[in-house]
Order: sequence, then structure tokens, then C-alpha cells
Amino acid sequence: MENTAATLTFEEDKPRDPNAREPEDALVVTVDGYEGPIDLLLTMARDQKVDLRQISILALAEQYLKFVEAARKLRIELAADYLVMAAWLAYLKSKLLLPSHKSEVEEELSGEALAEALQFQLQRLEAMQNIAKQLFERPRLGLNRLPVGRAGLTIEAPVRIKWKADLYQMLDAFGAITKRMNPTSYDIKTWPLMSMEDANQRLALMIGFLPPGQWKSLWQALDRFTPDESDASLNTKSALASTLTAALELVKQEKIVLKQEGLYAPIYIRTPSNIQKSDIEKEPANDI
Amino acid sequence: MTSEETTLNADMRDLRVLEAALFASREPISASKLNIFVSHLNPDEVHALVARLRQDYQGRGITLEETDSGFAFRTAPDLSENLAELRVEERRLSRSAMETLAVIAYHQPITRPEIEAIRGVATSKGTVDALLETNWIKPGRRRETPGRPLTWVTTPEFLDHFGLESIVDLPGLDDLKAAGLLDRRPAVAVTSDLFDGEADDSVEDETAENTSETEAA
Amino acid sequence: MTSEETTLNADMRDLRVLEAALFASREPISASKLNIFVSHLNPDEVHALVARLRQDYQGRGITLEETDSGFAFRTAPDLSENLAELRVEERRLSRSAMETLAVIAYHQPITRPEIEAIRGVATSKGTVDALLETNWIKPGRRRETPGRPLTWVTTPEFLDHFGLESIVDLPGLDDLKAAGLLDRRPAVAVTSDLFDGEADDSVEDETAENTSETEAA
Repeated sequence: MENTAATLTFEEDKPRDPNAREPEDALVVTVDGYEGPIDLLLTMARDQKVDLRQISILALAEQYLKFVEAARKLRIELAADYLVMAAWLAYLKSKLLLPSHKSEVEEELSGEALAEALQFQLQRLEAMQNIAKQLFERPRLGLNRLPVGRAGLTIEAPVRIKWKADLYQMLDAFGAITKRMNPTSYDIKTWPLMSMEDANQRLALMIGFLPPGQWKSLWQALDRFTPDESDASLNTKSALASTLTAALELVKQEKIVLKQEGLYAPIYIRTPSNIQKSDIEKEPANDI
Repeated sequence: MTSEETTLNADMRDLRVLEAALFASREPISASKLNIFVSHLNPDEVHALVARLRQDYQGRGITLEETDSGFAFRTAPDLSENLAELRVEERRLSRSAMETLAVIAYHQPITRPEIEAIRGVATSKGTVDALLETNWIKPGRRRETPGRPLTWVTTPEFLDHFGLESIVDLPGLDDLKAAGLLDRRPAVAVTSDLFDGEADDSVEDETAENTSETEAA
Repeated sequence: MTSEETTLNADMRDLRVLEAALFASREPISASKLNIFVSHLNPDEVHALVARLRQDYQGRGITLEETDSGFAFRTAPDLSENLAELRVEERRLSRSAMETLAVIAYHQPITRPEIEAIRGVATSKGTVDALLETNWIKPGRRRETPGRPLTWVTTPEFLDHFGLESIVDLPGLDDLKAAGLLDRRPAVAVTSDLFDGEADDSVEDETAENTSETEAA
């Protein structure tokens, strides 16, 4: 992390000039071929061509945020977990840039600690990707090492039958019965609405994506959790409604906390600072 | 194989290639086909190598034989009585037997009418016979209900064959769904999804309950 | 094979029987199963014969391999380019399936949420399905934590396919362990140990326990 401190620059983003050619236009915005945000981050980190242990997490966060910004400009809808990562990195960036910032919440992890965690995550994933490559380069059975075949046995003996089945076949058969006996749906065209189930899944994924602790005291506007807040289509409206309902359900389960400063004001969301119920009750009164 | 001069020989690699090819092939290989594996050699050279291979295996447990269709390694004829154990024919279960096995595994102890209700088809006698032959299922206790129907359970051989430590280690419905093996949502169904979720839970509970029964048995 | 004294040896027949049995089976044969073919011998004697067989085939076109599931003859890896003709069709796995396999192999037994935490992405439907189909992974025991989640482990077929004698022979395992990179916990939990020392003891214990389990396997 020493390195991160060295590369800290306390500069605000320059005011945007609409006529200037933005450098991130040159950025190739595509998430095809990435397994997820961590994989994308890892690819960006590799492009820095330094050892992962020496990498500047701050620079990496900035690169990722630029990428997401460029994607938004091009109206490319990013999957929820990419947006969660962006929100988290923005938070991390602010913590790294304001290292002395006193946290309102006790036990909040420092920016360095969070950067360290991300670095570990990247190292671990890189190790797994390298290992996967190594594994498949080994002399494999049937490709580089051929099984010695039964070229016909000259044996005079009664044939013994050996039944053979594998677990996959059995599970597959069981799945087939369940599928066959529970025909669910008629193929009816549906409105382009975000269902409660979708919103539930999406929100749960976004909340659950990061391990507990990383989101401490990170208030996020609720509409960041909807697919695309920029248009006023029926789908967007339904998405907001469904997401709010899903969020309320999660509040009930004490998985998140909501906050609204006033009537019609934006709604904010974050994970509880602690799992304990007592801590949730300590939240300001205007929490829902 | 022990002789030093053989190992040191220049065409040892060609010999090894032919040896490996003959071992790996399920069917006999003709002389001309063998030549493809060592294409830089002429047919006479290939024959010389095959002759040498044959000599190498003289007196071993396997011999190199020449038949009408080509060359092949075989177990030495004088060992047949010792190898009777290996005269095994692998057979695969039919789809319906596989389904029945899966139902028994997940719902045991289960009666035959219950199996039929779950699968939605009558179980043929051949299916049960085939399963009994595998030794993967056996009759369990009779159910203490009118008619005292016989139940079916899986055997320790079943666990052994499928590499499971216990029946509770079978993946649950959620795991199957996650693996894509139970994807029963081809079209979007906005509200019915929620009810489906509940239905799944109840099935899961039932499975768990039945499983503990099995363990107690 | 040319040496007279070998042929004359008293246990040559036993050696030949084992050789023929190993040749005739496409799948590995365990030491105890091998013993059935030469039932008058004790396990140590069987091992000695297998060791001798293995030596006999040193430098030949096929080698006697040993894995957790037993012994099997396979063609020598250095001949693979010459035998391309005989290769089976390769089942291509997606990058995510390969990555998931590596995560399971090196962190086993591991639950699905743990796999997802390490990969930083939800496992897509069908990835586990594809891996199950290869028979390289199977469900392990359920973890004794709330919800009793299913764990995943690798199979003997996995070892056999990648030519590993056992799990501890996975490439780079020791280095990864020494670098602290084989930790199934979320990144924050791992690194926050350094900062607040408030590690989740239960997870820690379990990790240690499971690690030794893997080593023992």
C-alpha cells in the first residue's frame, strides 16, 4: 500500500468541456469476454504491467470508473455487479484521497484496509486463473495420455455385467422429472416491467456481492440500483417501484437500511453498520 | 525390456510409437495403418519393428497377435482363468430406470405408487428388475398405512458407486436449479414465480424429512 | 524380457496376471482389486510386483501410472504428437468453467457462495452443470454451518484426467498456500485480520480443519 500513498494526487476532476475530445472515448467499452467486475479489474491491472503487489489501487479505481462512465455515455447497460463495483470503487477512492477523514461509524475499515482487500482479491483470482491454465496444459487423459484399450480378451469365461451410471445422469434425470411434472408457464408476452422477483434478485445480488463490512457507511441513492435511470420508460418506473419494494423487504430482513431526508427527496440505501439488531436501532430516526 | 542395447537403439522412439498406438487402439491395426504413425519408415522397416515388439512381449502377460484385420495386443491365453473377473460387460441404465433411481434416492423411503405419482408414468417390471440387479436399491420397511405397502430405499453400494458419503450430500433442488439442471422457467412468468419459490421450499422440506427417516432406519 | 532368469522366476506368473489385468481394464484398478487376481499374495507382495512392472515399462511406449483410484497403463506423454490420430474428441470447457474447476480443486471442499466470492461473479447457470458432466467434480459433505450448504470437491476422474497422483500434487499448491492465497473467506475477512484482528474464528477453524482434510485425502 506504500505505493498507493506515493501516487495520491489531491486533484479534483477537471470541469468537463463538452467540445473537448474526452480521452475515455478512446477506451474500448465492452464487457464481453470478462467474467465479472473483478476479472475486468484484473485485466486492467495486468495492463499496468507491474506486479499485483505493487499496483496502485487508486489508479486502478480511477481507470475502472472512467470505463463505467464511458459505458454510460454510450448507453451500454452494464450488469448490476459492474455498477456495484463502480459505487464501491468511488467510495474507496474518496477514502484513499481523504486518509485522515474521521469515520462517523466505529470500526469502519480504513481506505488502506479496503484497498488491501481488493488487492488480495485480485491476487487470489489471478492465481486461480494461472492455475487453471497450468492445469489444462498438463498431459491430459485421452489427449496426451491415451488409455490403454481393451483390444479383445482371449478369455473363456461367463460375462459379468457391470452397471454403470454417473451422478450427472441421475441428477439430470431427476431434473427432467421435476421439469416435466411441474409445467409452469404459458408463453404469454409480458409487459416490459421489472418484476418483484427480478428486483429482489438484482438487489440481493448487488447487496450480497460484496462481503459484509465493505459497505459500511456507504449511502447510495436507490435509483443507482435500477438498470438505467436516464429514461422515463414504463420499465424504468416499474424498476424503481419494484426496487423500492424489494429494498423494503430487505430492510425487514435487517439486511439493509434506508434513509430519506424529506418528502420526495432521494432515497438512500446502505448495509447496516453491524449485523446486531441493537445497532440498527441506533440509526437516525428518519431511517425507514 | 531389461536389455541395455534395446533402449540405446536409434529407432527406439519408432518402436515406442508403434507400441503405444497398438495399446491405445480399441481395434486391431493393419500394417499399412501402422505405417501412418511412423510415416518416415518403409513397410519393411515397420514389419521389422513389429517383429521386434512381438519378441519383446514373448512370455509376458500380454502378447502381440496378428489377425486378419491387423495387429493387436491381447492377454496371454494361458491366463484366462485368472482373469475371469475381468470379463465384464458395462451396461448403462435406461432413462426410465435412471429416473426411478433418482426418485428413490431423493424421496426414500418411497412406495411404488408414490414413485409413479412423481414420475407421472407407471413403472414397468423391467425397470425395477434392472435396478434391483444393480444392487443400488433394496426394499425398505413396510409403511404402517392400510395395505402396508413396501417402500424402496437406496443401498450402501449406491452411495459407493456415485461417490457420495451419505444420502444427505445429494444436491438439493436449489443446487440443481443453480446448476441449470432444473431450469423450469422457459418463459417469463411475473407473478407465478413467487408461488413457485414457495412450492420448491415445501418439496425441499419433505426431502429433508424423509432423509432423516432413512438415517434412523 | 530376453533374460532367461526373469522368465524362470517363480512369481513370473503373478506378474503376468497383474500385467494382463491392468492391460485389459481401461479404468484404474485399485491395489485391493488387483489383489483379487493374485489372492494367494499379501498386499506387500502385490505392491512389490506392481513396482517391478512399473520398472519394466520404464522407457517403453506405455507407462504404468498411479493415482488415488489405482493403477492404469497409459501411453507415454512424450508420444502424444505421434498419436494424434487416436485422440478422443476434446470436450472444450468455457473459461469460467475452467476457472471454477481450479477454484474447487485448490479450495475444496468449497461452497458455491465461496466460489463466487473468490471469482467475484455469480456462477452462471450451466457452469456447474458442465463441470458435473465431465465427472471431475461431485458434491462433498454439507458444511456444518447454518443452512448446511453443499460443498463441492473433485473426483478421482479429475486426478486421472490431469495425471495427478493425489490432490496434494496439484501444481503450485505449496506456493499458493505459502503466499496465503488459498483462503476461502471473502477478501475483507482475510486482510482485515491484519488490521483489527477481529477474525471470524469459526470460519478460521473450519478452514484449518478442511485443509487438513484435503491433505489427508
